[in-house]
Amino acid sequence: MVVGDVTTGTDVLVIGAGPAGYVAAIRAGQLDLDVTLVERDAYGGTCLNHGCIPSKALISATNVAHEASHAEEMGIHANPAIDLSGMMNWKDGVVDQLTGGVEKLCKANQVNLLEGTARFDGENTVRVSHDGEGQGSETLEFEDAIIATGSRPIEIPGFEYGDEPVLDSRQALALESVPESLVIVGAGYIGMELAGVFAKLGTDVTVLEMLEDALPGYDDDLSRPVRKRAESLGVDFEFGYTAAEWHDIEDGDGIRVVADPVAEPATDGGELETADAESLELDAEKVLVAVGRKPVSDTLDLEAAGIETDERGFIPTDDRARTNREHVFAVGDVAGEPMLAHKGSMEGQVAAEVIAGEPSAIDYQAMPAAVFTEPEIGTVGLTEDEASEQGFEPLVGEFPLRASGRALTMNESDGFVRIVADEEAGFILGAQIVAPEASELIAELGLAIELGATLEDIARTVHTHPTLSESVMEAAENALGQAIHTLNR
Amino acid sequence: MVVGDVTTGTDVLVIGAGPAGYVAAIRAGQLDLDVTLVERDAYGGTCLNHGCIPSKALISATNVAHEASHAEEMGIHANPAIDLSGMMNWKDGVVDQLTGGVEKLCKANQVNLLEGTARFDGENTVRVSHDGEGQGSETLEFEDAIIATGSRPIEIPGFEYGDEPVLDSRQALALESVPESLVIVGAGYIGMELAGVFAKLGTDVTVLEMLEDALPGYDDDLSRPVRKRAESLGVDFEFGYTAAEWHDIEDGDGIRVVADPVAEPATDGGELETADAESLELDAEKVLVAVGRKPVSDTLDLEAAGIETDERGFIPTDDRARTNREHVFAVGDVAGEPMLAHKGSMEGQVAAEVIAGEPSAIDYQAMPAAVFTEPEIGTVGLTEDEASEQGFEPLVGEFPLRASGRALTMNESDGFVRIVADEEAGFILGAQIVAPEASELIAELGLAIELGATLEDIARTVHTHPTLSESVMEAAENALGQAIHTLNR
Amino acid sequence: DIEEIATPEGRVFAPPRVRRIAREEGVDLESIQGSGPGGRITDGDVRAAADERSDSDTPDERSTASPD
Ligand SMILES: Cc1cc2nc3c(=O)[nH]c(=O)nc-3n(C[C@H](O)[C@H](O)[C@H](O)COP(=O)(O)OP(=O)(O)OC[C@H]3O[C@@H](n4cnc5c(N)ncnc54)[C@H](O)[C@@H]3O)c2cc1C
Ligand SMILES: Cc1cc2nc3c(=O)[nH]c(=O)nc-3n(C[C@H](O)[C@H](O)[C@H](O)COP(=O)(O)OP(=O)(O)OC[C@H]3O[C@@H](n4cnc5c(N)ncnc54)[C@H](O)[C@@H]3O)c2cc1C
Repeated sequence: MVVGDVTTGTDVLVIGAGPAGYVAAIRAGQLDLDVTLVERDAYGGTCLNHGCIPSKALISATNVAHEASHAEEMGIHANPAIDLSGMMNWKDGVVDQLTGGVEKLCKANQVNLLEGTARFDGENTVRVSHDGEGQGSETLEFEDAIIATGSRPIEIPGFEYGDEPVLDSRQALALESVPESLVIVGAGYIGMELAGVFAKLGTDVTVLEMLEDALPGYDDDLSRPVRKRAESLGVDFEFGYTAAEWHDIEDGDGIRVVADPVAEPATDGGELETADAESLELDAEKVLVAVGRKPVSDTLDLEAAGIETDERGFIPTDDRARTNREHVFAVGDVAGEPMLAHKGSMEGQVAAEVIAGEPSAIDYQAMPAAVFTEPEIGTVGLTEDEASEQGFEPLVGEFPLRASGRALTMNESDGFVRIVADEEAGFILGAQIVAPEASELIAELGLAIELGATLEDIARTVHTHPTLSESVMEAAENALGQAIHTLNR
Repeated sequence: MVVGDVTTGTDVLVIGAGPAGYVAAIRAGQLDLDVTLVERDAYGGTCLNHGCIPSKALISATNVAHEASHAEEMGIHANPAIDLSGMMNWKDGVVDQLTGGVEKLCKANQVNLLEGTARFDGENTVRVSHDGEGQGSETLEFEDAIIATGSRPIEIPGFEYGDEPVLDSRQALALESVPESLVIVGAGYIGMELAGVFAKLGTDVTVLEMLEDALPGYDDDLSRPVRKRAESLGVDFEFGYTAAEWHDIEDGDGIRVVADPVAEPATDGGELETADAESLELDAEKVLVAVGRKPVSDTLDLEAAGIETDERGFIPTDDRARTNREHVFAVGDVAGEPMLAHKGSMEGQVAAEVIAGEPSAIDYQAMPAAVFTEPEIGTVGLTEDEASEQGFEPLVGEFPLRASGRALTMNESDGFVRIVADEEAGFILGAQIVAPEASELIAELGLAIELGATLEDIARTVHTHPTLSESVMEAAENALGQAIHTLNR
Repeated sequence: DIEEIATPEGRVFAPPRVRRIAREEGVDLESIQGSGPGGRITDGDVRAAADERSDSDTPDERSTASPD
């Protein structure tokens, strides 16, 4: 041990104060465990500071302006001016309020907070180094540790994030002026959410995507309304291209992004054929790279504690959130897909409870997910195809939003609710929603799946009129062949 | 029988094509019954033509304009102009699309449509008279009848609806110009929804209410955020007054509404004391009376079929929606409280199914209700007091919206989610929500109650981040003493 | 085709509280035939399975437990 070093101890050490880590720490505190939460940057992690919250704040704000300026049909004529620095200040205020709240909640639940970067130093110790000159470091002993170090954006060759015109999502969410034009690399949910924000701010947006559609993780009929809406906002899509390089435009402002066509297997099943399309050149003020995230596990000296990672850097865990070492847990993005805040929070709770000796487990039947585009997407559980693959006979019901009274009164009629059930007993297996408020509507179906509810259960539950949630009921009725407001298939 | 009269027959006769009647007719058609639907006015009834739908359309539209003009905090500066006739045209288009849809759905389900006014003429016959000169009438024989004639607004003495400046909600929803000033009599949900619409249109609104609070059917802490928001929109409230009379203002435009203080029992329990406050005089362009609705049962010659009504004119029914006559059913507003569209639709389904010989019954555990004010209110099942009265030991959990990340990103932090459960087993008994989208959020809790879910079931269901629906989960966790984002009581 | 379609392996239909009780009692939900709608497993099903198992596991205890 280094001379002058202080060693302190804690029963439970949590590394990282994102939605996985701070939730684990609070629950541990509630269960009367002696818990220390180490965070090197900001309480709330990626989600509150640079992810979920700032993105949703900007989405809401730009929606308010955009809706008003596109409501002539409803008799409203407006030409809103957006003051980006005002909008960013407001967003920063929202973030501060929530991260301040996290800090307070931790303290109120007797969580010891420690600022610094933790690295394993042995089976039961970490070294926590403090930023800034002369801040030094300390050694902390623990009985159990919960790793919640999250993820960072993936870089692509030639597009290093340090370079000024190349942005990651964090930087894009904190711009000081509206770029005139923006190339977004990646049409995943982060890329699509931000494409909407910037298009509504007035930026000329082009989205480059390697695969053949926007939101490639989702079925065609879910992503189509989102892509179409983005197109109607003026977003251009270039599918089947990868970003190869960028350079400053000679004799001009801005940059030129060069994109190469993706080599595809020949459709005749023959050998790989380099697509004969030519490279694209896209001029823009900035380029945002949003091609995915990878776990933060390489900076932890995991070997010192004997903790294993998989080939992608994720820390494998069992259904108690345990790593290969009995006394070390991993939760959140660092513990694997889906990299979603609520998945991390749930795992954090389980880890804390397991350490406290409770009979908790990661035993969810279905993990919801949402995309906060226009319209929103909400999904939970199995798609029809997945249900078939798992050996169910799927029974599917749908309800189109254009038949929903509530949707029409919102002047929003794109989208649908789809419910997938098992034919035999009618158990709800999954749901896919594209609709305004899909992120909220999916909650009822998540509960239905967890409870083992059937189509009949949903169909016979009275739903308030006029609401979008009636569409959930109608989709269940449609599966049963007795929908009122749509023809039954 | 009158000479020249035609007698036709139908197995099932449905009178009235509102959400109770048309749903009954469609379900009857789906069950292969020979069904005839008689409507004297417009398909969709009050709800689609003059109630739920037009009110929600105007609420959405005025919200779009109002939000944009009050978003300086979010960096948005707008001064929208509202063209009322454009807004009304759009709203009429929404109504037409939905009522046209109802007609199509009826036809697609083999429902015979008949325009006219029905009156009972015997145990198994009605006479249907057709409007317009020389249209005559016909007799229709039925085996089973479903009465779904709905309700009409209550008039108060001195404020007859025919008089030009005195409006009922139907007329208020179809105004051709924005009144400069409006007195609304009644602070129930219709009065409060329309107070918001007109305040956002720029009308100077005063609400007169006999009782001591807005939305007197709801607990104080539910109605308070709604009243406060209305006040911040400039709505004035006069509680404890009844509208006594109105007259034209001499030498001026508009009318003067005179309101008398309500006589109250003396607080010492002594005899009735006329409140010593003086009468109020309120000058306005128009006055909207929204003091409640009463059943349309007096124009049906119910005696001819031996059908009874109660003292308020409602037709009492059993849990199969049956009246005192075995072969006659009553559904919707005419069959009693709560006078809500979804309650009527559910009863309509049950009536049709019972006639078809199915084992259906009105057996809901809880009836949801929503108020589409700002913020919205959504309720289902029991309040804490009601649960106590019914002999439960209530366990209550709450989550304040100001602790919701999603609410803050919407710049909407007024309100809360409250869940009432039974202490012993944790079964969900009821929920009260004041929040944006409360009308949608209540759906999950309705399903929870119908399925006999517990607090633990909701708390352990993963909810998407960041959503308002997380507040439902947090309220359940709060009841269990383990909320993460709020202190546990 | 004649084969009965069984619920695919590993998937049980039981609410979270029932799954927790099963863990506490050490009962394997896949071994239980649910008595709820559609075969949904209820609290009672799990407790019954737990009782049955402890009954057969500890016959002596059972005889001493009924004093007569
Ligand atoms: C733009 C964007 C939008 C998103 N939107 C959504 C959304 O709407 N919904 C959703 O569910 N998810 C969303 N996500 C994903 C979500 O942010 C993550 O899933 C979530 O933050 C993961 O939580 P976590 O606690 O595992 O990690 P993180 O939130 O990444 O937190 C990890 C924390 O650990 C700290 N840390 C790392 N290493 C150390 C160390 N050695 N010592 C001390 N501290 C350390 C980091 O500083 C960080 O604060 C979004 C992400 C982005 C980028
Ligand atoms: C402004 C306003 C807003 C509202 N908002 C909501 C809301 O958001 N949510 C909600 O749940 N409820 C709302 N309501 C209440 C809702 O409109 C009623 O509960 C619902 O319409 C009742 O349906 P019903 O089918 O019983 O009757 P109605 O909708 O009233 O339909 C009855 C039909 O019967 C016809 N009829 C009557 N007598 C005869 C006869 N003798 N022969 C032939 N036809 C006849 C009428 O013309 C009418 O079309 C609102 C009401 C108003 C006024």
